[in-house]
Amino acid sequence: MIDFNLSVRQLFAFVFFIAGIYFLLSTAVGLIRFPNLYTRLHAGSKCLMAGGISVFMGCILLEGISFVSLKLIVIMVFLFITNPIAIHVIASFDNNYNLIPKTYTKEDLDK
Amino acid sequence: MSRLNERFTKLYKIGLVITFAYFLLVLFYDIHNLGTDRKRYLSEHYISQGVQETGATNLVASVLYDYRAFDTLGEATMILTAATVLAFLVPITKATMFGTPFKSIVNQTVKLIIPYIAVLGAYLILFGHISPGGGFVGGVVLSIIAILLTLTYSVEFSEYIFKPDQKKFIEDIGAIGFVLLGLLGIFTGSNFLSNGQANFGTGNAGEVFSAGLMPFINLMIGLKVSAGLAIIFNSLIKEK
Amino acid sequence: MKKKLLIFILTLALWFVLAGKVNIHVFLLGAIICSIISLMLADNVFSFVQKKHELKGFFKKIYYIFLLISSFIYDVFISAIRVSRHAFEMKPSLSSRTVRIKTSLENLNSNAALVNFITFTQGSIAMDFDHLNRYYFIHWIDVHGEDEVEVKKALISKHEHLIAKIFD
Amino acid sequence: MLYFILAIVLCAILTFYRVIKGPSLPDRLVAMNSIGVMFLLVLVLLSYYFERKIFVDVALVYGVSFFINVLIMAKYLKKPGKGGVGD
Repeated sequence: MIDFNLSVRQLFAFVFFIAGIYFLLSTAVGLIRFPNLYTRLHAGSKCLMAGGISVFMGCILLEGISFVSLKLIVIMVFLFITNPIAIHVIASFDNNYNLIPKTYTKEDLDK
Repeated sequence: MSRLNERFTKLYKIGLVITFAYFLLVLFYDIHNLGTDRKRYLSEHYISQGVQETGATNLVASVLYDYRAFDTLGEATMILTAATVLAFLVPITKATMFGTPFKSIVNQTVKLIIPYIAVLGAYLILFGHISPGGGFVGGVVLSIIAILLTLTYSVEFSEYIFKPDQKKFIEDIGAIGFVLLGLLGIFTGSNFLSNGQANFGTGNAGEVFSAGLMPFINLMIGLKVSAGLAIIFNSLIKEK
Repeated sequence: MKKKLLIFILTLALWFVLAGKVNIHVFLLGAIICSIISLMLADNVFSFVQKKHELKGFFKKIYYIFLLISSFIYDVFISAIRVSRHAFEMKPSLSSRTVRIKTSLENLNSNAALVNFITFTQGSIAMDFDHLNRYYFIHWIDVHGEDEVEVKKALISKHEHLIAKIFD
Repeated sequence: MLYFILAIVLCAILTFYRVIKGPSLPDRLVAMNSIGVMFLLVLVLLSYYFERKIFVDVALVYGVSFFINVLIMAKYLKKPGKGGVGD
């Protein structure tokens, strides 16, 4: 019974790991192929965090309920809080100092 | 004549490199075949007997704070010297920071993560003998609080919360306390900074209060490194 | 006082998680350190809890926080799948635009929380924030028609109501 | 477990192309940020590979110090003398 339970848990954990590696690969490909800075920021924030969440979820499934999985949850929450701030700092710097010519028109601003 | 001179200097450099390489090769060969008797290596003794003699499960901590503690005293004094010299060399008391100012969103987030960093630094310092980490790493993490306040708000706000005199005082406590803890070994009749030999009650390996003087030495080094790095960063970032 | 007590409980829980064992020595050491931290940092630095909040309302908010986190993780995965589909196309068909949106949130904490939501929800990044007029500058990655604009504005306002129930 | 670690390292090497080529400084900063988070995941997976769960503490410290790194680099992107950005 215990052996069966462990193997099912390992199977789900490996599914999570493979999903995480798909998201991380899409991050790398998106950073190379996207044409603009802001679209690269999209690839660098969302796909990266989705990959991170799925890798952490796989680790927690392998570990079970213990103090180590609580520590992993602490790291995950810390990444949740800090990564959008880092992306926002880069984006707001770029918006203020006009590094790349802005692409929006007057119609978009009035909405 | 000049062409011959150039060729001679080039040959001279190549010869220097070759002789140095040969010297290193001989030295490496000798070190590698130092002796077939494996008992002569000191690391064997540290690995096999270190946990029983010192009571710390982190072997790096047992080498740093017990066997080679006198070395660590010199390393820690280096930070004190660097902070003092920088405080003398940079006499500007009121200066502006260049660089882009952050929005208020960053300030609100920094407020949220400051207690987390404080608890993490305290854990790294006090659990230095039974987990990876120790005084140096914990001190760096504690000094990040002052660095974050300097970055997001300003130099003035950071020096309003942690006063420069208080930081100096904490660093002096760390420096003097380290030496006083080392003198305790002499009073019990053994060497300076000896921990495991002097029978300070090593306790059960793996508990919080074990390994004799090692948690206190960790605490002193953590206070010293955190205050010293905060002073160094604050005095280097002021510019005019 | 209420602020200090709440920070003391939160940091003590974090201390037990980091220490990895529950013991009388660990509890005594953690109580000393967490009291020092809450005494030093509560007034000057950490102003997360307002004084007008009741203790009874705090337990009611846990339900909303759970709702918020679950919707957060769901949104991250949905938006990551959409962006990764763009990355593996033969020709990336992106039609990005920048929009200005006015918010009704007044607290600074709730504004900072909304930035996390905008950055992780469906294809949008918070570029900038205007203090005086309370405008967000938002960049969207794929908006093809006028109908999608209204749908996405409704999505952002849904998150805004959830945040307003917790912080304000 | 080793193959997952190698796959994440391969993703980090692919991302390093943007650090070298990137036309402006913020491009490089975004690529560097994503490389840092990928290596944090590698550190967590290595503690499972060596079966020593206590190495998760290293990932904790690395996450804190990495966030400070990105903030300092983003603060000093602008050169003090000029109005624009030096590449």
